[in-house]
Amino acid sequence: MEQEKLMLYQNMLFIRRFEEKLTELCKIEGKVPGMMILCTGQEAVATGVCGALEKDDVIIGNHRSHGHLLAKGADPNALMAEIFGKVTGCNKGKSGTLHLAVPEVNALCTTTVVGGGIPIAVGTAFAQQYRESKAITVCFFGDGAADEGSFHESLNMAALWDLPVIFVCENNVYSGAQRMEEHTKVKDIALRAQGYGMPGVTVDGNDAEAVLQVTAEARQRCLAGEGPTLIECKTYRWRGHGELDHQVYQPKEEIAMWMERCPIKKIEQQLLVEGAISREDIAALEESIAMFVDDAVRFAEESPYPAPEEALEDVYI
Amino acid sequence: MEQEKLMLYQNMLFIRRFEEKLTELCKIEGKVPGMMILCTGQEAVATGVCGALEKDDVIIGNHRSHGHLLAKGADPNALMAEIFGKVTGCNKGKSGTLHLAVPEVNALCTTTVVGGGIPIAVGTAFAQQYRESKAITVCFFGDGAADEGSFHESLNMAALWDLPVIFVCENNVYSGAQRMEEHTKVKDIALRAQGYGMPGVTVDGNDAEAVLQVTAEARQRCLAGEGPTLIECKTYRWRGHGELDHQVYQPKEEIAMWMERCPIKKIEQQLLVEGAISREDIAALEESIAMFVDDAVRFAEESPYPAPEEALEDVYI
Amino acid sequence: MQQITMGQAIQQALAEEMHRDDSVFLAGEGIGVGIHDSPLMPTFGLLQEFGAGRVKDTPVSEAAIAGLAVGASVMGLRPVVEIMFNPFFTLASDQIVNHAAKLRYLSGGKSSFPLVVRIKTGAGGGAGCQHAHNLEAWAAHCPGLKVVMPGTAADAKGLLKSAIRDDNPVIFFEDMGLFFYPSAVPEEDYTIPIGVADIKKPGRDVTVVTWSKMLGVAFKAAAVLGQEGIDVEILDLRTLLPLDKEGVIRSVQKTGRLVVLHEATKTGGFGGEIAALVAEEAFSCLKAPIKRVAAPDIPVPSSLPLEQFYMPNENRLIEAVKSIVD
Amino acid sequence: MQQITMGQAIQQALAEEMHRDDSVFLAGEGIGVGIHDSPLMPTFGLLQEFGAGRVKDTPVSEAAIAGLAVGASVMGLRPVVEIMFNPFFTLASDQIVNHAAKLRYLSGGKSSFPLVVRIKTGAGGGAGCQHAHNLEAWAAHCPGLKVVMPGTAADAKGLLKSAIRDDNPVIFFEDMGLFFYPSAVPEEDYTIPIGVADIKKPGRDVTVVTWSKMLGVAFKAAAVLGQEGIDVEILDLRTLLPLDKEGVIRSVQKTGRLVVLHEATKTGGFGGEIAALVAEEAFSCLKAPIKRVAAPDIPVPSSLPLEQFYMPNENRLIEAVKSIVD
Ligand SMILES: Cc1ncc(C[n+]2csc(CCOP(=O)(O)OP(=O)(O)O)c2C)c(N)n1
Ligand SMILES: Cc1ncc(C[n+]2csc(CCOP(=O)(O)OP(=O)(O)O)c2C)c(N)n1
Ligand SMILES: [Mg+2]
Ligand SMILES: [Mg+2]
Repeated sequence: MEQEKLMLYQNMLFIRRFEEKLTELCKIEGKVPGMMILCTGQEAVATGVCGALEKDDVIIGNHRSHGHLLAKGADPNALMAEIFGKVTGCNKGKSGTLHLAVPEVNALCTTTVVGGGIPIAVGTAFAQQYRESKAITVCFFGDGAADEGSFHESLNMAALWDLPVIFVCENNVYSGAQRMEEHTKVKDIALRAQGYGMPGVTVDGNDAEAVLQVTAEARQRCLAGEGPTLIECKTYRWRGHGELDHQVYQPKEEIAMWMERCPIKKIEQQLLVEGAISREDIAALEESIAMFVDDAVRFAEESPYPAPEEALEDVYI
Repeated sequence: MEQEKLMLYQNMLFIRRFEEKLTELCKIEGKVPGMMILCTGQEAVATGVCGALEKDDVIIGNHRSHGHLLAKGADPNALMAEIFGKVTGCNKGKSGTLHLAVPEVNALCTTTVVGGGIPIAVGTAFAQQYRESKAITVCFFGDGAADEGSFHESLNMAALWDLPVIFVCENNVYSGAQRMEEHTKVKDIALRAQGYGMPGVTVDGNDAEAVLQVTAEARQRCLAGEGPTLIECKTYRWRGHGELDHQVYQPKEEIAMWMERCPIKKIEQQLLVEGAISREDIAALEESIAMFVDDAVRFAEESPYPAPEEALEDVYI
Repeated sequence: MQQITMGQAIQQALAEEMHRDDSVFLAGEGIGVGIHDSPLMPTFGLLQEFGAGRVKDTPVSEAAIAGLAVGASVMGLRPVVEIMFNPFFTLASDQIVNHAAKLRYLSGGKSSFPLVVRIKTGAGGGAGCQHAHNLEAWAAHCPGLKVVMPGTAADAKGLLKSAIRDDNPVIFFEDMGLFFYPSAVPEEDYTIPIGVADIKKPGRDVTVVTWSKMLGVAFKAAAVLGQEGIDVEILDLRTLLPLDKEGVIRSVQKTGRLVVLHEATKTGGFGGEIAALVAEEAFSCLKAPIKRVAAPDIPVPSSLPLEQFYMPNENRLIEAVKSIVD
Repeated sequence: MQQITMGQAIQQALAEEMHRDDSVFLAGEGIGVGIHDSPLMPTFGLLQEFGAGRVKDTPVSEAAIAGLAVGASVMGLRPVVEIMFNPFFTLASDQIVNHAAKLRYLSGGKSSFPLVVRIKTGAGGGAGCQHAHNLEAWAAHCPGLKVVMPGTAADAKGLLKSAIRDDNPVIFFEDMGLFFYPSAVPEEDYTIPIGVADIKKPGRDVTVVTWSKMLGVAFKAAAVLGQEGIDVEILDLRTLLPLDKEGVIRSVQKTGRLVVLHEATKTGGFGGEIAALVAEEAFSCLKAPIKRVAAPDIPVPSSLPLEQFYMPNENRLIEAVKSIVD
C-alpha cells in the first residue's frame, strides 16, 4: 500500500513538472506547434487509473493525454520530441501533442476528436474479448465528451456485449468554456450508466488512491466477464482549456479552492504524516524529476526535424 | 371523454384499413415503389399522441409514419398518391412512402434516417421557444433509434434548454430483426431520460387513451416552460419490418399474443360495453372508411406521374 | 465456371476469408439475422456457419460500428463491417475519415488498421434519396483509405478478398443493383489486386471510364455504337483509390477520346478526377473534349419515372460518345 | 475604407444581419463564451451584444447543432451555426447532407431551410490532421447545398450576408489563416452574390482558378511571374456551389491556359471539377494541359516543416504555370 501510494505520488509529480515545463516552453514563440492542452490539477485520474492496469491493458486517450501516456509508462523523451515535432518523437512529428500514440505501452490511440476515442475503445475491448486475452481497455474522456453521440452508441454496445472496457470520464467541471451546468442538466455523468445497463461510479478524482481502487474493481469485473463500468472522476482543470485560454470565465476563487485540493499535495501530506517520506526525499525526488524533464527537453531540442518529404510516408502500409 | 374515445377509435381504424390496403397493393408488382413499412398494431401511439395535440403543434416522423401523418390530419388522397409516386402526391412524387412531409398539418419532416429526426425536433422546438409560440413539437422514433448518437445529443440539448418537445419512443420490441434485448441491455428506454435530467415515462402503447393522457401532461409541461419529456410507448410490430420481411425471427406465439392485445379491438370493446357505439355503427364506420381508402387509391391510380424533367425542380428555392 | 450474383460472390469471399483467417469477423446491422432472408444477400447464412461470436449483429449505431472496426483492427483483428446504405456513411464518417484513415499516419507508421467497411449503394429501388446517394467521391478524397467499387460478381469476390487481406482501411462499395443477376465467377481461391483498372472491352475510338453498376450501361452503349462503327474501349476502374492513373492514361493514349460515366451526381463526382488527370497528363493525346455522363445534380427522387430520369443510361452515354466522335 | 480582418468582417456581417432580422440566431460550441477571447474571432462580443437567447453556446454535439439548424430553419428562423473545425463536419454530415440538403426536395418544394453552417478550416496552425482537413469538395458534391469559401475579408462579409439572406442551406467555409490579417472592407451595408466568381487580377496568359486562403498564394506567384513577363489572371471562385461555370470558361477562353490551385488534397479535390468543366466545355480554347496545384495526398502533419511541405505554395504554383506557358 505504502509502495503504491509512493508510486502514485511520484507519477503525479512527474506529470506535473513535465507539463509545467510545457507551460514555460509555450511562451517561447515557435517552440512547440499547435495547441497546448494540459492536465495540471487532474493528475490523480491518470495515475490512479493507470496504477490499476497491467502493461497489456490498452488505454485510449483524448486531447488532454500527456498525463495518461506518462502514467502508462510512455518514454518522456519520445513524448517531448513529438510535442516539439521532431523526428525522434514517438510518432515522427506527424502527430504532435494532440494525438500521441505509444503502442509500445499499449497507449494505442489518442484522438483529439471529442468523443472519438470511445467507439475505438469498444473495438479494442472487443478484440480482447474475441481473443480471450486477460487484458482490458480503458478509455479516457471528459465531461464534455459525454455529450457526444459517440459516447452513447459506444456505452450501449459495450454493455450489450459485456466488453472488458472501463469508461473513465474525467469531469473537470469544464467543457471548453462551458461549465458542467451549461452543457448538461445532470449533476453526475455517472448517472447515464443506468441507461445502458452498466454500473456507474462517481469518485473523487483528486484522490489517486480512490481512483486506483475503483479502477481495480472495475477491472476485475471486466476480467470476470461482467462487462464495462463507467467511472466518473470529479476533478478540476486548473489551467485554461489550452495555454492560450485566458480563463476569463473561470472564477478565481473556484480555481483557488481547487488548488487547495491539489491531488499531489494531498498524497504528499499523507506520506509525510505517515513517515513514508521525508522532506529530503521530496527534494531529491524533485531534483531527479527536474533532471528527467530537462533531459527530455534537451533531447527534443537537439533532435532534428523530419525531412519535409517524410510527410509523404506512413499514409499506407 | 366518450367523444375522445370515439375519435381515437375512428382514427385507429382508419390507419389500420389504410395500411391493410397498402399490404394488398404491395403484392401487385410495380404498384408502389420502394419499401413499404407499416405501423399495423401500433396505431394507438400515433392516434393517442396526436389526439393530445393542436393543429399548430409540430410532429417529426420516421420511416414508419403513415399513422403519425394520418393521425395529425394529413389528407389520405395526397398521401396515397405520394406513396404511388404520383404528381398529385403531397410531395409531388419526390418523397414516396419513406419521407412524407405534410407542412399543411405541421408534419414538417419525416426522415428515414434512423434517429435523424430527433435533432430536427430540437430545432423546431427551439423555434417555438424563440418565438414564444404556444405550440410544441413531438418527435416519433423507435426503440432502435434510441441507440443512435443523435438521440443522446438531442435529448441532452433539449433538456438543457427546457425546449417544448416530447420525445415519443415507440418501442415495438424490434429494431429491424433485433429484439430489444439484442440491441440494448436496458429494459426501458424511458430510463435514459434520467441521464439528461428530464422526466421519462413508460406507458402502454396499445392503450390510446393512456397515451393521450401522458402526452397531454407532457404537453402541459412544455407549455409551462418546464421542458421536454421522454415517453416510451410499449407496443408491438405485428408485421415485418417492411412488407418484404418474412418475420422468420418473430415467434408466432408472440405475434398472436400481441394481436390479442389489439389497440383497436380494446377500445372497440370498451365503446360497445359502454354503449357508446353499436355493431351497426361499426359496420357503417367500416364502410365509410373503406370508401375513403378506396377513393384514395383511385385518386392515386388515376393521377399522372410527374414528367421526368420535374425531377430537376425543388432542389433550390 | 459457377454462375452467381454479386451478392453470392461477396458471400463466398467473406466465408472463404473467415475460414482462412480467424482474425476476420463481421459486424453490422442485420448482417446475421436480417429482415431480408434472401439467399442472395451478401451475409446470408454466415451467422449459421460461423456463429454469433464472429458475425455480430449490432444496434443501429453507425459511429460505434465503425469505431469497433478501428479499435479491433489496431489490435490485429480484421473486421469487415457493414454500413447498410451509403447515406448512412455520414454517420460513420468521423470514425472512418478522422480515425481509420489518419491514425496510422498519426502513429508515425507504428500502427495499422486492416479493416474493411462494406457499404451498400446505388439508386434504382425507389426508396429515395435517404437510402440512395452515391458518395464514393467522399471516400476517394481521403488519403489513408483505399476505395473499391466493383462492377461484376467476379471482381467483387477477388477484390473483397484483397481488401480483407490488405493492411490498410478499405471502403468497399457494393451496388445493390448487382446483387441479383448471375454472372461467371471462378471457383478457386483468387484475388484481384486493388488499384488496377480493367479493360472490360478493348476498343479503338473512345475510352469510357466507368465503375460499379454503370459498367452494364457502358456495355449496352458500346454494343449500339459498335453497330454504328464506333469502337468503344470500356475501362472499369474498379478501384478509385489508389487510382490506376497509368491504366487510364494508357487507354486514352490509344483512343484519344474520353467519356467518364458514373451514377453519382455530376458536380464534384469522381469523374472530375478522371477528367482532370487526363487533361493534365495526357492532354496532348486528346482529340476531343472530355465528356462526363453522370446523374443530374439532384437528390435521388422516389417516383419511378423521376428515378429513371435520374439514372444515367445508355442513351445519354451514346449521345456523349457521338458528340466527340465524328 | 476600414481595414479589418476576415474574423472581424464576419463579426460585422453577423451583427448587422442580427440587427436587421430578428429571425437570425447563432449557435455553436464556444461562440458566446469562448476559450479564445481574441476580438479578432468571428463571434467575439456577440453574446454581450445580443444576449444568450440569440447566441447559443451548445454542448459538444455536432449532430444536434446541425439538426437544430435544420429544425429551426424549417420554422422560418435563420440559424447560423458553427462547426468548430472542418474535420468535425463529419459528425454533422448526416444532418447537413441527408437532411438540410434533401428535405426541401423531399417536401416537393413546400418547405425551405434557410440555414448557414459556418465551418472553420485551413491548415497552418500545427494542430494536425484532426483539426485541419479541407473538405469543401464533400459539401460541393451535395445537390441542395450552396457552398461558399471566401478569400478576402470584404468577400467574406458580403457573401455571409447573402448566405444568411438566402433561403437555401449554405455551407460557409472560413479559413482561419485569414482571421488575423487586415484588409479593406466597405463600411456600408452590401452583399456579394453567391455563385459569382471574381477576377481578382486580370491577366492574359494563364488563368489561375483558386479560392479561400490560396488566393494569397496566387497573388504572390502572379507578382513573380509578372516580372518574368507572364501575365496571370486570378479568378477567385468564392462560391463552389452553384459553380460559376461561365466565369471560369470566359477566363479560360481568354487565356487558353488553366491552373487550379487549392489547399485541399489533390485527389478528389474540387480542382478536378474545374478541370473537368473546362476540358468538357472549353476544350477547343485550351493551348496546354490543365494543371492542378494542391496538397499532396496525405493527412495534414503536425510538425512544422512537414506542415509547410503539405501546404501548396507560390513556388509550386509558379512551377506549374511555367510548365504550361512557354
Ligand atoms: C468533435 C469535436 N468537437 C469539438 C472539438 C473542440 N474541443 C476540443 S476540447 C473541447 C472540450 C472538451 O471538453 P471535455 O470533454 O470536458 O474535456 P476537457 O477539455 O475538459 O478535458 C472541445 C469542444 C473537438 N476537438 N472535437
Ligand atoms: C441511420 C440508419 N441506419 C440504418 C437504417 C436501416 N433501418 C431502417 S429502420 C431500422 C430499424 C429501426 O428500428 P426502430 O427504431 O425500433 O423503429 P421500428 O422500425 O421498429 O419502427 C433500420 C436499422 C436506417 N434507415 N437509418
Ligand atoms: Mg471537461
Ligand atoms: Mg422498433
